[in-house]
Order: sequence, then structure tokens, then C-alpha cells
Amino acid sequence: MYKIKKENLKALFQMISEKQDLILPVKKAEQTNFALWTEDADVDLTTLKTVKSGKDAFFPQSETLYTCVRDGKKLSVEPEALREHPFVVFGMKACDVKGVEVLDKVFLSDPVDTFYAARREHGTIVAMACHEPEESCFCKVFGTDAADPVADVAVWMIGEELFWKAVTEKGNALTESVKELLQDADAADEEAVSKEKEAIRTIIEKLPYTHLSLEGWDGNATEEKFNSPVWNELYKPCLACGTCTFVCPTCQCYDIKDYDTGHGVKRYRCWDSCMYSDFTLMAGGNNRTTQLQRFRQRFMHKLVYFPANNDGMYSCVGCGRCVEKCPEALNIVKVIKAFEKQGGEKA
Amino acid sequence: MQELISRAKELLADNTVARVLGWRAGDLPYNPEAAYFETPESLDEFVYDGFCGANLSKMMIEASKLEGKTLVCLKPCDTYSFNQLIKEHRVDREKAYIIGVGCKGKLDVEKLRKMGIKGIQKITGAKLTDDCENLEIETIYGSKTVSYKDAMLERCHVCKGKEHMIYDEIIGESKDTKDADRFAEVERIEAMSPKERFEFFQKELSKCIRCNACRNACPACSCRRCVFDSTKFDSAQKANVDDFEEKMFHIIRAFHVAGRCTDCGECSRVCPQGIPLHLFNRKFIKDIDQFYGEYQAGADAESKGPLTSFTFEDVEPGIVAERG
Amino acid sequence: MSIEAKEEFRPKIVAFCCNWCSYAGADLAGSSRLVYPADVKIIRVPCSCRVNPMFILRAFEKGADGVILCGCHPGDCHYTTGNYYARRRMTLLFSMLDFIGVENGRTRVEWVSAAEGVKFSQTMNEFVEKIHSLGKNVRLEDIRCRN
Amino acid sequence: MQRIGVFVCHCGTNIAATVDVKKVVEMAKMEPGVVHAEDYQYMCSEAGQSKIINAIKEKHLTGVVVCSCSPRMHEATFRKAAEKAGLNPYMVEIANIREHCSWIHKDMEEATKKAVILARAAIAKVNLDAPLQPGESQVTKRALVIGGGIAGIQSALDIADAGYEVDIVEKLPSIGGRMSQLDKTFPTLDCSACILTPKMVEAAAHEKINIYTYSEVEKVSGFVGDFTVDIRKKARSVDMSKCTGCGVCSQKCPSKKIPNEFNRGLNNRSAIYIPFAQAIPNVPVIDRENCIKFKTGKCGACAKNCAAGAIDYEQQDEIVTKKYGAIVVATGFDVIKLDQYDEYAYSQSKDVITSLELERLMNAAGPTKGHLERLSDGKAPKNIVFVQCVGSRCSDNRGKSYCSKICCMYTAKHAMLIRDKYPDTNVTVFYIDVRTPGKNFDEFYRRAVEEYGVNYIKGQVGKVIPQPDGTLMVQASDLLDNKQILMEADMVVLAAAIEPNKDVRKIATMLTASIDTNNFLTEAHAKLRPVESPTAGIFLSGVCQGPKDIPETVAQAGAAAVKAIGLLAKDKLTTNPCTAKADPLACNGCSQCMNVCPYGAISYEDVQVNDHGVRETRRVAVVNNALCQGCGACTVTCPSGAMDLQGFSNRQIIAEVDAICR
Repeated sequence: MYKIKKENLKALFQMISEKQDLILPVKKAEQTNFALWTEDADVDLTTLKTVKSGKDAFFPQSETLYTCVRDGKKLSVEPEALREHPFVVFGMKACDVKGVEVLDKVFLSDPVDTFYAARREHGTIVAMACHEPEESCFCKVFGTDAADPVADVAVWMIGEELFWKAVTEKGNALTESVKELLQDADAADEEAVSKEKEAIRTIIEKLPYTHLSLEGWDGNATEEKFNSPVWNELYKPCLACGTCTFVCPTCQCYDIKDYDTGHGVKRYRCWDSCMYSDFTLMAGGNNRTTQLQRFRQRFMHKLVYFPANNDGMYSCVGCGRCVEKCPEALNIVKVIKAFEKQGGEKA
Repeated sequence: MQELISRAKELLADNTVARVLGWRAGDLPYNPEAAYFETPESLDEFVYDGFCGANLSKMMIEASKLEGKTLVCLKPCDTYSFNQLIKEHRVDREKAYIIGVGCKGKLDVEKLRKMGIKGIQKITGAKLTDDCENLEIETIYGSKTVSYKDAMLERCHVCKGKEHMIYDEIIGESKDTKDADRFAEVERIEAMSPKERFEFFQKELSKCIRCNACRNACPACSCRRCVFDSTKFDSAQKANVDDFEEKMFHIIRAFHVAGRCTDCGECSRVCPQGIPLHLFNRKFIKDIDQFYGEYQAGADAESKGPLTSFTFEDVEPGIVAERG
Repeated sequence: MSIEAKEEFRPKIVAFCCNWCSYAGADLAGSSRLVYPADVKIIRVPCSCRVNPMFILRAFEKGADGVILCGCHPGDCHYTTGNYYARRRMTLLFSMLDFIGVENGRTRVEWVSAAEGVKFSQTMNEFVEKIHSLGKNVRLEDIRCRN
Repeated sequence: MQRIGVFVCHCGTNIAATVDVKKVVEMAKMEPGVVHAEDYQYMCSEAGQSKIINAIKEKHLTGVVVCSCSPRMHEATFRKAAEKAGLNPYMVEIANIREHCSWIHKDMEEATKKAVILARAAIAKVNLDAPLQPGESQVTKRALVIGGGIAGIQSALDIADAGYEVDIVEKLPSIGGRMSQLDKTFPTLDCSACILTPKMVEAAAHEKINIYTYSEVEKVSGFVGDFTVDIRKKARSVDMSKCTGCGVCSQKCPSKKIPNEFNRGLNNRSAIYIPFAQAIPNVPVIDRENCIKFKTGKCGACAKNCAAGAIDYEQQDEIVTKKYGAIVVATGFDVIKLDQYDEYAYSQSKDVITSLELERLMNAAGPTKGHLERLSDGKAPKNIVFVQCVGSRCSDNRGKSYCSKICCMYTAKHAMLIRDKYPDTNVTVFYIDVRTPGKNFDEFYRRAVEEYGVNYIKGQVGKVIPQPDGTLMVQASDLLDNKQILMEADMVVLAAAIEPNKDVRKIATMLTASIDTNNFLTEAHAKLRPVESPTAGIFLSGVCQGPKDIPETVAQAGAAAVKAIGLLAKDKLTTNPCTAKADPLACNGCSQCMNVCPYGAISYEDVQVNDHGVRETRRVAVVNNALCQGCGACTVTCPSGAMDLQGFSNRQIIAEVDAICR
């Protein structure tokens, strides 16, 4: 394990970004989101949750797939180059990293999404332990330990120091490249990190959502959950906006669109949201015509369909962003609780 | 709140209304959600406190299609939106039983987070029956006392007043919480150089993720199919292709509601990126007031809006350049 | 396309002209051989009130450096009231564009009657000159891959 | 995808001299949808049109772009050609590469580039064109003539003679107009009243003509073939059906000090009056502002003395609403006010008068019974100076930029008549130019100089200074002799500029007829459609369109009548198919479009819709195609874009914008 003084972080970032792109939480107009590091970026490592998760680093909100160029009546197609320049995502939390794991299931299984795979290949994740977890967090429900994130590198921010532990080979390589700025950690430091982990875990035990039960939510629950009358009331305040899906670290649906450049077309993909009325709209119509159906789709996908196809893995990581950001205070926790309550009433 | 619940139970019981549109208590101290209550018993979960910020008038568009009357709880500022929706034939007055609920300012949990408050376990002082001067907040990381005003939504600092514009009855006391000039922020931006203004909006709008929450929450954005969801203007819905497009979405959205926007502030309240979207609407309102005479959308349900009327002597568009 | 001399700035200017007055005014400017720069391209619309703010924003989005709207003089609208609505709409739109920092000289409304060929040509000359003084419109950044 | 043909016209050298038409053809071929492109010397010619027709047939074109002159010129021509070939005429778009390109640009490369872009925009538009079907509307077989001067009378007579009903609306108590104030007319020196009166009588007697005097047009709605007009019949206070026109009331009226408008205020009239002897109708009117009965409630002399009992103080204004198929505007002119020209001392001396006042002074029915005398002292003037171009051909903004056209001739007439009747009077005319184009006009002017010894001096009068002895000192320059002149005169006559009647702006607004900066009504085309307004169904007669003399006015009045007759002769008109259309699935039913529609063409209906599986009853906008004129106000008011304009759709205009900006 290594350590570095907080005051030297800027030098660290500088050094990383000399060879790679560095993406980390930056505060802009009072909001913190992952963004490319620059000399004058307002880096914010204290805000627990960036508004959007860091998934953009691997799966951007929109990206060009290929470009058609028109020259008279001739058309030529230029595919978009795959990511080759290495980059580091610094400051993801354990839940965000878990989110990337979920995305891997989708994009790295056959057929492999080459754009995503290239980014995964060239990206190194430095994950940070959650110093002060908040009431909207429920990562433990999905087996994540916010105190000890599993990534290429894990870091802890304690007092005036940042502790650095390389976990994977990629992590080692990154560590090597910045080693001149890192100091070796001693036994006291190891102790401090263990204490921090302990403190985090203690707080997590006290959080209101930590003991949320996922009983009954699994790949076999399709029929029962799909047909439940609970949805009928639950969805009503839903605005059909895309906030929950766009801040979510695991939502992976995208749409493919064309942009007329005047001299051809850029075909690009952009995040889609199952909350939108034209989600999966096809020439023949839409298989989900009501907001109830769209609302149900989102939660069924996270808690039933995804585990059914991915060895029981949920596509929710308990980051709690939707809990904080839903304009109408709806969220996955309320959904789970509503079913729990209904089940209780029945019993 | 108790008075409100009892009255709602009465109205449900005597079949005056078929349902109640209000708020259900959340699972955190600050996250109640809008909900329908169809039985007197279900009203036990009813809540109305400082965190019930959502404007329920837009939900009355759907409720107007249901059988029977819907009891809807509207705060003073929500009633402007309701009036505007009546004017545009989007809600049916006959299908609504409006209880004008008291309001002493609505709270913004983001403001608390900005103060560094986290791990919230309990909040007291946010009930309508409280004096609403201070909030006592218990958190995992200790207790805090916060001035109620400091936690209020932006819109409440420029409160339109405690009067309900339309109602069947009023329950609960209201307070005019205005303590700021409605146009001060617009004026501050107007005073900047074009370059500074461009940078200000570029910075704010570059946060936009096109989640459409502002649009979907807006009671004036009641279009069955938004132009940005249709192919009618070849406009994108889900992602901005260039930085002008993200501006275009917000300009057009503000333009489409110009003269119809009651300044209810829902757009800014719901924005996950904290973009001060109300500034666009306020700018139009300020210009309308200045150029065409003061106009408050939703103050009545009959008058012609400023963009569907004119006078022969209106100012010329050149005024923008002249004003500098 | 590499070692060419720096190209002279030729602005892209879209002029919306109502069919009854301003388009005819532009025709008159033409038949009177009143010269104005070729940078101006006219789009015929039935009335100034047909011009949707989205058209103007679209032009800017696609790289226009200036947009001008010409209609009948107030009181002379072929459809009686169209230009009065256009006047309000454009006043507010221009004010908003100015508010977000788009220079106010890039948009203009001018009332040009069918008899005002001279005014049409003068207006276009002035407007092109103004756009020249403002220079190229801020090049729009492709933000799809901003992160 | 459309199959588009592009046809580039050389217009002789009008286009081809500045635009490389071959290049335009070549570039057009690259555009999406274009399957055919060619150029030709004159596309509008028979041969050019058949090229279009053949290409449509042979290449199965679904859309046509003609790069040529303004669509205002030949759009109709090319649409007809397309129709002949079996193509919907609304699938034709024009790229205006003449008026908007070749005529205003000098550099060939630049003009060609622009022509290519204009063609590209038109191609983009055609790509999104849809076939449109025009509807039909009824024609009301009645015309309205606004103004009862010689222009209005002539138009009315011609229309009526063709068998259609005509209403004349005249705001003054009698028809007759400016011409009735004139004494003699150039160049034949006919007595004006002698030739006008029979026309007035004929109009009054015509069974198809209905005259509303002392009336004004208050409101106009509708459109070509189907105008609805409110006419305000101002209370005359005299029952027209009872009055015998004996004139006793005027004699007995005690209020007699009111300036007589007909005589340009040179003498007075009574409060109840008939404007002039030949007035039609020969029925007096009470000027309520000056009537003692109306002012104080006392008097009633006229009623007491009216044997027919025709006086009716209780009479109210009456609004008559009628339908018309065509409207002829004949609102005439007035002379300008001279307050900007104080150097001529018009306001200081009674002996400085306008030419129109001179007409009244020389008229036997005028204030001096036709004796030419000074208004200050009644003496016969010995030296008369005429000043030309007072307020005409002005480069500053005091007066008018245009030539009033009639002044040179009537001044020659006046000078001649004075020298004829009072040979010992010296007459001097100061002129800038003497303009005498017209049949027998120059001969007439030369007679004034050569036979009648009128002293013409090319030069401008700088100042007229009233002298203590009552004479006038005229300071002027002689441009030919290059010297300053000081000349004594005892009468100065100013040829004041003429301008359109001040009410014309109000009327033009009601008719939505366009007007120029000088308030003259604009013609649809300066050369080819000189008597039609660009607004369909509105025709222009007389000076309201521009300065002209009596024969020209009468000729134009006849021409306007013929155009109106041509319209009235039709039973039905095809309506513009470029109307608004609402998409019921996107419509919110919010009523905003209805609020801005100037034609009341939008209404709301509750309809059953199936919105992608959601079935419900919705309040949606419905456009009445017969009423909609296609302005598009509703399309911009509609936030959801549910309302669109056929032929100028949102996506079409956006496609044009994109094509221009790319």
C-alpha cells in the first residue's frame, strides 16, 4: 500500500494525465460529475455521489458509430475509430464499479460491443471507499462493500492523506507510472485504513435501507411480479422523464439515430430511457403503450429479467441516485417495499 | 393535516369525490410522493408537509378523464397553473374539487445537502402546523438546526402570495414567504457582457442530460406529444448533438410556455443537475411585463395570453439591440 | 486544401421574406438591379407570422451567421394581423438569444413593402456589413463525445 | 423518394450572362432525388414548357424545380405545364435565380454559387412536397366601389353595364369628387362640370348601381369572391325619401359662417347644406358640429321651413352589412398641406393660393362667380406668378419625392385661361421642368407660351414676401440666365403636390391591400398588373394608385372594372390549397391557434382518436379550408407542432434552411 498527501493530489493528477486521459469528479456550476481533468478543473472528491454515475467513461451518453460522407452521388462510409488512448477513471465508488460489472455482462458478452470493449481495455479504474455513506445508499443489499472497493486500484481518503492500493495488474501498472509521487505506507497506515473500513461498515449498518429485503425478487418471479396489481398505483406519479435511467450506473439501453451533417450522415447512438414514450417504438407500433407498462419494465428488468439472464445478478447496485434524484420521489426502494407490504398484507 | 384528512374522508364518504389526489408519506423524512387515495382508510398514509413541493395541477389532466370528481390539493401557487390549464381546455373544472391547502414555503432537500447535511434520519419543524421558522435535523453524523427559510425552494423566496386563485374550499394557513426580488437574478445576468452571459449559460446547460424532467414536470408543457418527441421539426429528443441543440431545447421550451408559464418553479425543482431553468421563463416574463404590460399567467382562466394578442403600438424587435 | 491563403469570411445569411411584401420587395430590388451581397439567401414564406423561432434557431445550429426576417409593414399585413404576432414573437426570441449571449446583431426584423426595393437592398447591405463586423458565429461544438 | 427534374432557364442573357447555367445543371444532378436536369434559353416559352412536360412524362418525374425568374412571375405558368403532363401542380417549386441572383450580382462565380444553393433549397423543398388539391369557393356577384369621384363612377358604370350590381360608398354628401371642383380641363378646355355631371346622373339612375353617400367603409372581412363589408351610413339628419332638394333649409339656416369645403374654404356655407349645385343626391346634410340645434338644442329653423317634413334630428348612423365578390378602391387624392412651405407666405397672405383654389376662383359657381380677383381686396390682379413643384420632386423630407404629374398641364391651362380672359394681366410661371408627355399636351403648353404670351422662367422661387401695400415680392432665380430675380406680384399661385386621400391607409389596412411609403396603393405588378392589388379581389382605380390626370384615371377605372367583371363572371373560384392542417393525434385542443386566426377558420370538435392504441375522445382543432388563407400564424402558436401549413410545412422550411446553411 502507498499513500500521498492530499496537497500533492494535483501533482498526481498532472502526472497521470501526461500519459493518459484522466476522468474524475469535477464540480461545475455547483454540480459534481465525472469529467476530463484539466489544470483548472474544480476536482471534488468530497461529494459522495456524482449526479451521473461514471458509466459515461465506458458508455458515453452519445457516441458516433460511423459517418457517411456524400460526394455528389457517391457515398463513402467511415467507421469511427475505437478507443486506443488509455485513460483512468478516478474516484468511482464501489457501487459504480459494480455498475461497470453489470455493463460488462451486457456489452462484453456475445456479440461484443467493440466500442465498449475498447474502452474497457484501455481504461483503468481507481475506486474510492465511501468516507461517509448517506441515507439513500443501499449497496450492501447487493453484496457490495463500500469500505473496500474492488477495482484496479482502491483508495481511501483519510484526514489529509490518500491511501493507495493496487489490486489488479492494470492497477500495478498505473501505480508504477506514478510511483515517484507515492510514499510507502507503514503499519500505522494499514491500521488507519482498517479503522476507516470499520467506521464505514458501522455507518452502513445504521442506514435506513441497508436491511432492505430482496426476497421474492429473482429470475423466476416474472409471472407473479409482472401481473401484480401493485404497479397500478405505484407508477402514477411517474413523470416519464429519464432522470432515473440517466443517473443510473447500470442502465444500458440506447437508441441509434442519424444526424444530417449537410454533407452526409453521422450515425450515433445515445442513451435511451425505458420511461420515454417512444422507447422501443417500431414501425409496427409500440409494445408498451402506457406509462404503467414502461414503469414496470424498468424495475422488472433490474430485479427480474436481468438476474434471469445473468446468473442471478441484479442490475441495480444500490447507489441510491434514483432515490435522490427522482423528481417525484419514486424509486426502486419504494417499489421493493410496496411489494413487500402487499405480500405482508396477503399473509 | 388532520383537518385536511378528516375533510377528505367526509367528501369521499358522501361521494362528493371519487378520489383524493394528495401526497403519501415517503420512506425517508423528506420524500413524500404524489398519490391517489380512493378509500377513507388509505388516507391514513396521507401526508402534507414542507416537503410536498410537487405541483399536482398537471396530474389533473389525466384525472379529468376519470369517472367522478377528484379532490385535488393545490397550494396557492399551484392554483395559477390550474387556471392556465382550464384556459387551455386541458383540465375540466367540473371534475375537480379543489382544496386550497395552506403553504408556508416548500423545502428543498438539495439545499440541505448543499449545507453538508447527510445521513438524514429525522426532520422536525416541517409540518404546516409548525411555525416553520427552524428545522431540527437528526443525522447519522449528528444533529443540526437549520433556518426554515434557508432550506426553501428558490420559488418560495419569490412567492406570488398566499392567495389561492381558484378553490372550492381552503384548509390551513398560508404565509407569503417572499423575501427576494423575482427578477434580481435575471437582471444580474442581463448586466453581464454577451461573452459572460454566453459562458454562464454554456456552463449551466452543458450539465443538461436531456432527461426531460423539466418538461415533464411543467404544467404548461402539457402537450400530448412534444415537438421534441416527434419528427415534425426533425428535432432530437434523447441527446444533444451539438451545444446549440441543448440551448435550443431550453429556449424553445421556454418560448412555448412564454405567456403561459405561471412561474411555478417546477422545472428548477426537478432538474437533477440543478440547472436554474426558471431563469429562461423569468426572462420572458420580465420582457413581457416590460414590453406588453404586466401579465401573470393563471391569474384568471379567460384572458388572452401576451403571445396570442398584440397592440398596434408594440415595440419593434430592434428594441433588443437598442437596449444594448 | 492545405496551403491556401486564409479565406475571406463569407457569412451565411438566411432571409425569411413574406410572400406579399418583402419577397416582392426583393424582386423589385432585383428588377431595379440594386446590388447586395450574394451571402443573403432568401426563403419565401407566406407571412412573417409563419416563421417559427425553431427555424431561426435551426439556421444558427446549422451554421448561419445571421438571420433576418422581413415582412409587411405593421398595418399592411396581407393577412391583417400576421406581422403583429411575428413582432411580439421575434422581440421575445431576440431578447432571449441576447440573454444567452448570442450577439443581438445576428438577428433582425425589417418591414419591407413590395414597393421598397431600395430599402430591401439597403437593409441587406447593412445587415451583411453588421455580420461582417461581428465575424463568424461561434462554431458549434459537437458534444456527443464530450466526456 | 421523389423523382425530381430540374430546369434551369437562361432567360435570354438575363440569367445566363451572370449565372453559369450549365454548372447549375451539373450541380443539381448531384442532389438527392434529382433524376433529370437541363437548361434552356426560355423555360417559360412554349418550347421550354414542352421540355418540362416531356421530361415529366418520359422520366416519370414526381417533382419539378424550375430555376428561373421570381415565382411571382411564372410559378403559375410552370404549374399549369406540370398539370398538363399529369403532375400535381403543387409539386413544382421555383428557385428564383433572376431577381434574387443574376440581376443583383455581378461576379459570375459568386452568382453561380448562389444559384446552386437556391436550386438546392428548392430541391430540398420539393423532396418534401405533397400533392395538394385546391377547393372551391363561391363568388358573390356584386362589386363595391370605394370612392365616388370620376374614377369610382367610371368603374361602377362599367361594371354595372356588364350586368353586375355595384355599390358606391362615398364619404362626402355627394359623389363627384375632385373633378367636380375643377373649372376647365386640359388640353381641350372642356367645362369639367359639363362632362362630369352626365356621368353622375347616369350612375345615380343606373338600375344596377346603388350609391351610399355620406357613408364610410367600417369593416371588411372575408376574401376574394366573398368579402363581407360593414358600411356606416352617417346620419344625414334629412330623410332622403322625403326631401325635394328645394334648398329652402339652407337659406333659412341661421348658422352661415362655416368654411365651405367644396370651395376650399374660400367662402362660407350654412350648417345644413348641399355641397354644390349638381350634387347627387341633391339632398342636404346637417353638419351636426356646427348646427345650433345640435349644439344648443334650440333653433330648428330648417325643420320649421321644410315643406316636405324631411328634417330628422333623431336620425342615427346606420350600419349596412353586405357581401361583395370584388372591391374597387377609388379613394382619390388631396393636395398637400403647405405648413412646411412657409417661404411662399401661404399662411400670411390671402393672395397666395393653391391651384385648386384658383380653380374655384375661376369657376362661375365659385365664391367670386368666376371673376378672378384678389381675395384680400377684391381687386383684379395684374401680375400673377405661378410656382411649380411645391412639394413635388422633393429631395428633402418636407414634400413628396414623386412628380405630381398634372401640375404642368393645369398651370398651362390656368395661364392660358387668364391671359385669354384678362389679356392685360401678366402671367409668369416658375418651373423646374415642363413635362408634357401626352396627346396634344405639348402643343397645348406651346400655345400658352407662343399664342398667349405666358412668361415661363426656368427657376425656383426662393421666397414670397408680402409688402405693406398689399402686393407680394417674389424672389426667384432664373437658371437659364443665371441671375436672381425680384418680381412684384399681386397674386401667387402654388402648384401644390397631390397626395393620396388621408383615409386610404385605414382602408388599405381593412382590405389588407399593400401600400407604398407615399401611401399610394401598390399594384400586383408595376407593368403587367397595374390595376390589381396583390390582395386578390381588390382593384385599383384612379389616383389612389399613383398621380394621373382625368383621361388616365378614366382609362384605369375602366381597366379595374374589366378585372372586377372578369372575377364576377366566374361562378366559383378555386381556393388556395396551401392551408393549415391539424394533426389530431398531436393536437392539445388548447385553443391558442384559434386565438390568432384572423379568419375564424379554426374551430374545435370532440373526436374519437386512436393514439397508438389509446382510444379516447379529444378536443381537437379543425381547419375550415374555405376560410383559411394560409398565413401560418397558427402553426407557430401551436407548441406541439400539430398545426402545419400545407405547401410551406415546418419540415420543408427546415429543409430549405439546412440546404442554405450546409
